[in-house]
Amino acid sequence: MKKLRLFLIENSVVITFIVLLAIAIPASKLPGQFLLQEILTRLGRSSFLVISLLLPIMAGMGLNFGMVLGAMAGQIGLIFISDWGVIGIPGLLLAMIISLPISVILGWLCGSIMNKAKGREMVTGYILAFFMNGVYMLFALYAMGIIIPVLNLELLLSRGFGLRNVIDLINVRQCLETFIPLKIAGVNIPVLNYLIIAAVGIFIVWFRKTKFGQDMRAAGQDRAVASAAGISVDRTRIFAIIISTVLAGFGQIIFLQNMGTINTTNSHEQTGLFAIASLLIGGASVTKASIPNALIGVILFHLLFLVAPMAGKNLVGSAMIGEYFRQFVSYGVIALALVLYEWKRVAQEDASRAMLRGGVAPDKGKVNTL
Amino acid sequence: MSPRSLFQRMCVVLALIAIATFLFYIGKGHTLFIDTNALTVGDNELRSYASATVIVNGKKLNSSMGRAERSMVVVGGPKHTIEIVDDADTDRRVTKKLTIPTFMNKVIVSIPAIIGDCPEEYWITPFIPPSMVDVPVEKMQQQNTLP
Amino acid sequence: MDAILSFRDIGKQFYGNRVLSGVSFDVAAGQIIGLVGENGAGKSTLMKILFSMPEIHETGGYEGSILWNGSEVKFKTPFDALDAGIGMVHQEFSLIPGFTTTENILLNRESLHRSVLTDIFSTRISMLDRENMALRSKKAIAKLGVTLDPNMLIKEMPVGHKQFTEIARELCRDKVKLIVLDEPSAVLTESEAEVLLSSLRLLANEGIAIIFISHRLREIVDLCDQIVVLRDGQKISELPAKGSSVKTIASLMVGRSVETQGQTDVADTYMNYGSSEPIALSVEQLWVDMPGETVRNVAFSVRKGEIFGIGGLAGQGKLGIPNGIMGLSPSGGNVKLHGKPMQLGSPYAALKRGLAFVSEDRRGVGLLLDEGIDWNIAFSAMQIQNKFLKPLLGGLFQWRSDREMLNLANEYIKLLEIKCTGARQRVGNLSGGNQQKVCLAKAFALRPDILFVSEPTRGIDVGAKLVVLETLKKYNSEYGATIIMISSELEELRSICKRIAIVYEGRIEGILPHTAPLDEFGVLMAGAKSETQQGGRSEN
Amino acid sequence: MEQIKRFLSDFGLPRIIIAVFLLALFMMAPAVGVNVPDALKDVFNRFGMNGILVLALIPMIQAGCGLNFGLPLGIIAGLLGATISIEMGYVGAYGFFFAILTALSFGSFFGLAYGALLNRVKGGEMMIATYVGLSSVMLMQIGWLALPYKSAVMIYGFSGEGLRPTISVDGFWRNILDNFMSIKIYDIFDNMVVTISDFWAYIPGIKWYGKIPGNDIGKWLYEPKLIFAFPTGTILLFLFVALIVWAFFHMKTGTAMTAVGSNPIYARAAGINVNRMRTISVMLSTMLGAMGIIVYQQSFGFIQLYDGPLYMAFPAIAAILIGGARVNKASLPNVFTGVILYQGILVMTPLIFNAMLKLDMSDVIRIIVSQGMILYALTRKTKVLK
Repeated sequence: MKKLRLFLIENSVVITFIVLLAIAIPASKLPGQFLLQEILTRLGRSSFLVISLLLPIMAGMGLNFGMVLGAMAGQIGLIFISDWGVIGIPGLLLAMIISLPISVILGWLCGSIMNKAKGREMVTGYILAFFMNGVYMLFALYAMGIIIPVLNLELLLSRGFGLRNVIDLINVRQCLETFIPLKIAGVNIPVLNYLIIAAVGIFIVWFRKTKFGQDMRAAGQDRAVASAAGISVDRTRIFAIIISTVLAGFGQIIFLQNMGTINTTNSHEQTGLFAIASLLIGGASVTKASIPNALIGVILFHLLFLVAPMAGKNLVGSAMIGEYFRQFVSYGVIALALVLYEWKRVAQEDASRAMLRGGVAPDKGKVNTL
Repeated sequence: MSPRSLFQRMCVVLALIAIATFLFYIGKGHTLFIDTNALTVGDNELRSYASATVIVNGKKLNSSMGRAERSMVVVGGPKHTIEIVDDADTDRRVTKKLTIPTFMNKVIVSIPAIIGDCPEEYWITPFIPPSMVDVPVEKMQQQNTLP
Repeated sequence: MDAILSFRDIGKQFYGNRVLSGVSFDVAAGQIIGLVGENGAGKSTLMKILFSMPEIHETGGYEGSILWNGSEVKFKTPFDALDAGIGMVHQEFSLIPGFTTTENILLNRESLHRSVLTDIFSTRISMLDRENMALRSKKAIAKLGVTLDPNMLIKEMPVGHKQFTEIARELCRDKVKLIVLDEPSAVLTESEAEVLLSSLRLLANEGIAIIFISHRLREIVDLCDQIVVLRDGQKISELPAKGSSVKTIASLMVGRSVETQGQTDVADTYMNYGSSEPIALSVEQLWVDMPGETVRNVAFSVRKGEIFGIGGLAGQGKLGIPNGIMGLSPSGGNVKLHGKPMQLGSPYAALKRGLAFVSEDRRGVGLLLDEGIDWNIAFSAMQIQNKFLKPLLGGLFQWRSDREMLNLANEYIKLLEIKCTGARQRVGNLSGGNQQKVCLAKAFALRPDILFVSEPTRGIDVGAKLVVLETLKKYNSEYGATIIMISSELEELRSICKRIAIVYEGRIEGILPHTAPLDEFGVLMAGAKSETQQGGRSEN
Repeated sequence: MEQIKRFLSDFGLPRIIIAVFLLALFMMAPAVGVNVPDALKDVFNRFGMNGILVLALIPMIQAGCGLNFGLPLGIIAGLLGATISIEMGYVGAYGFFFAILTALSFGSFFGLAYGALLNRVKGGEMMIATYVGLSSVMLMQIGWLALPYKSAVMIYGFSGEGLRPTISVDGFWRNILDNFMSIKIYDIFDNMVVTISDFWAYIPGIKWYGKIPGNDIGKWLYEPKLIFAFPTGTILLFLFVALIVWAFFHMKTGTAMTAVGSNPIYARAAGINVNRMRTISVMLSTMLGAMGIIVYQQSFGFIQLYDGPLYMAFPAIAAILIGGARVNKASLPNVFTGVILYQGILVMTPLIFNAMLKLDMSDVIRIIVSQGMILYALTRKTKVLK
């Protein structure tokens, strides 16, 4: 009984969303096959991004709002291969290789800045994402075509520099999904995407078992103790962010090749929000997250995403209410997770102070005659 | 950093660059314009079949091509096979290997040249687009609204 | 026996303040040295020198030399000392709560599987060799002669096991020859401490030298081979533990000489000081939950106009008393002010009843470092007693009178000789002594009946010390205020208070007149009295 | 002397760069053909418009709750006040002040709840505030659709349900403050004519200020050209609110609040109820935010609903930081200099860049300057008094 209660409490977020979906899915009256197809596709395109958030959480740096930097790097990779006209899977791989050094540099920058703002990594990452967005726009709207030569003039605005608002990724569109065609009961299954996600999952599991992973866990739990033991905490934290940024870059490439187009100036903006909301809906917290959290989160979040407008229409007569509800959930779940985390932290501080009591209060000064 | 690991790291970086170059080479996309217009080589005028089915890398083009037609296909990498079948007599078929220079983006592939057994330099020619028409006005307008 | 570690004439001063001079002693392999002394006697500074902590370099190094295995060493960082084979177990646990015993024992010294990736990236990319780690940690635990579950998480462990994990971590180093233990038994129950002591004996038998720092003199006498007593930065005595009594060591710690200072009055008159005066504050069954300064059961009463002293070693709970009564730490018990019960747990209630407190934590609790002197002095009086406020619109608004605050500040600057550029200077820019004066002025501005002063002279220079003590005396005599002074410095208490209570392990061990001989204070401070009177204590 | 030194060190490099940059822009302006009076008019206008929103940040900073990234919550209260006022059909000054009063009462409720929440998450206020602000905007999107508003000027025409994303306040209280006693300079037949609002123009004796002698204002066929306008009313209200904030911090409660922000432990030891002070500061901040957005709307001319308030906190925060505030200390001069510098940059950069390079880089520059400033403030080491 007690175990059951503990289980319910620990998985309260997931359970809430399952209940919510149990109401919303029938109400939306969307066909099951459509939902299944959509979820399988979205699982294939979004999971990688969500998984990229795991390492910074392990290193005690919270939700990496700076992952947007990686998304920008991924987009830059895609822009270059579109420019050069490299197609298919080689094109995607090349985009990843191009994004790699950019991600490393941005990740290093992000990690160093977060080290300067210990204790408020999240808000710093959040602002940093906005700031880098400005720099990215400088790159996309002004540098492209002036400083950086662009071969394919179709990418440019008619003024001769700056990228168009929308870039068509026709050359690489859905090339992962169609690489290993598999259709079961009329539902396409993106096999290669799943293989890639499995690979990154194995990478994360392996990484946790390395010395680096051990150092990250140590630094995440107690910076002071870890550094007293000779672990270079700052470097470890930067490294966690670099890996997260690189993975986010790859994730964005996988995501966009499925979508088929880049909105040059704002494709990356919602990336962080959706990835973080997904992870939290999957039952993760600011201090603890796992691969199952990520996958369950993607499924639940996107189901809600899909059915909310129709459910809203059928339940309250307005599709917009469903849409707005969905948007509210994205932000609300992050707010909730942050509140719970801070709440717990404050409670823990009190509890650890109480531990120093040495059992005073209960026996009110009775002598310990042991 | 020991010289050994420095060397190894350099190798990793070089390998990455090599892989990137290789990916570029095998992934570089080309737009092929399959062209059945008659072609004059020296004194001969070469002509395509009245109706031909063109198969590029094992994939059939959507419709059969008559004379003086042009259709488009996008391929990646430098090496491709092209197969041309005469619809009137399916035993009349030609299969050739094409090699496209990496930096040639748009290529005209001349079917008559391939059927006519000309030297390879006539098979493919770079596509030079007609001079630019004025850009429509609505494309001039740019809007970037961001928070 | 050859000495593996020798201190030779070690001296150290911080900013001209001498804290150690001419300390020499040897530690031989397999020997257990007990290092005792009051707070500030120089024990921790000595250990910091041994481990070459950054603060030692930053303050100009030390004098004398340290010999390790017969040759002089100067470690650059604490890690060098660790590599040389010296281990340290700190008072606070230095463990990762979410890690297992094994992971903590081998923190940053894990066994690794090497691979190609290791060369390319760094050794940190190697996988952990869990089997080998388990083996190594088991070996280290075995040396201690205790049973620890290698896979238990630290946060789920009893305190004693955490302490053993810490020691095992030091033992796990390949060539550890010497372990320094700083107050290892302070957090342990007596049975746990018993196990710890026998483990340490086991280690010593294996040839590992131990420096054992403790306030529990009974343990020192039981465990150690040799005892080194430090006082005021000097080695007072080095004696074999066998045959020494707790009482001798205690009196060595606080100073043997009984200075009468020309005051030969009979102790009784002080104990009955002002018996005609009413009791101003009476405290019974007080418990206070202050981290590191727990008060368990304290009772005392102070008469009106008295200066009452509370002393004792650090961590025994003397600081908890004022913090509890003033409502800064959770507390309970019966506290009566002028015979009427007082509400505990609310600073507002305490201040409103005419109590005031000069905190030992000047920068943390006592001051607004970012504000001026005037704000710091006047703030409490304004908020509690509505001083320096002008009612506006018939009392609807309470307007702050900056001019009155300035006048007050200037008055105290003159009175207490606060050195500053003006009454609006940021308090954060003042020196420690002047900050302390501001703290006193803040309390005086409240015109309290009863004033708690906690560690008023800690970390300030001699001149300021005198002014502070004189001002306290003057405030006492001019306004007839009751002052309760808490201090680690016995001499200071004896110079100003009539009666002095000594706190040990959260209880008042005894109350003595200021003329009582020093060794009596020493016995109380070391808790030696209660150890000889176990029976009497448990009836409490 | 020490104050000057302290001011200089607090002023910091980024602010000096921004100030010099702005100065350079102004000096370049005539040379590249930018209309300086027009630009100045814009700067003053935006100064009045944004002033109270920036002022709203002071109480929470002073009480140690950090930068109020949750300002959108206050803005929602303001939007409720504005829409309710229009729904009731109140126009003119009455409508405007009704909107403000309604907004203030909503603001105090929201602030109370928001303050109670922030008291439970001490130390992590900023991130929580951000997401409380964002999610309240998102939740309110449903509200704007579902609340039973009826006024025809506000709801969607065809469906008759839900408010429009932008609602014009024309005919209600548009520019009501801007025009109050506003100083305008007209060019009338190449003569500079200074008017102090139409209000003054009708008072006999100073009538000639507003009119060409011998001509009647109503019968002009000639449209006089407005060269410059100074929004006196808006700026007066801003200064008045600033005065109230200044006065508040000179009272007993305000003093206690400052102490809480400076060192909460000191404040507690002095008998202050720290949580109560923090709650009051959050309420004040939210209420000022609610009032600020209404003043903003009367200048701007529109009420922006739905996700309009989403990122409204950033310009205000950037402005106060540019003005020299720290994460835990802010003053009125910080607000004044900050708003002038920040809005000056926003006005001048697009003008100059357009004139010189035919490029509109204002978006990019705005993002880099404002977010860069916030980032700088967050990474600066702040003394942690604990």
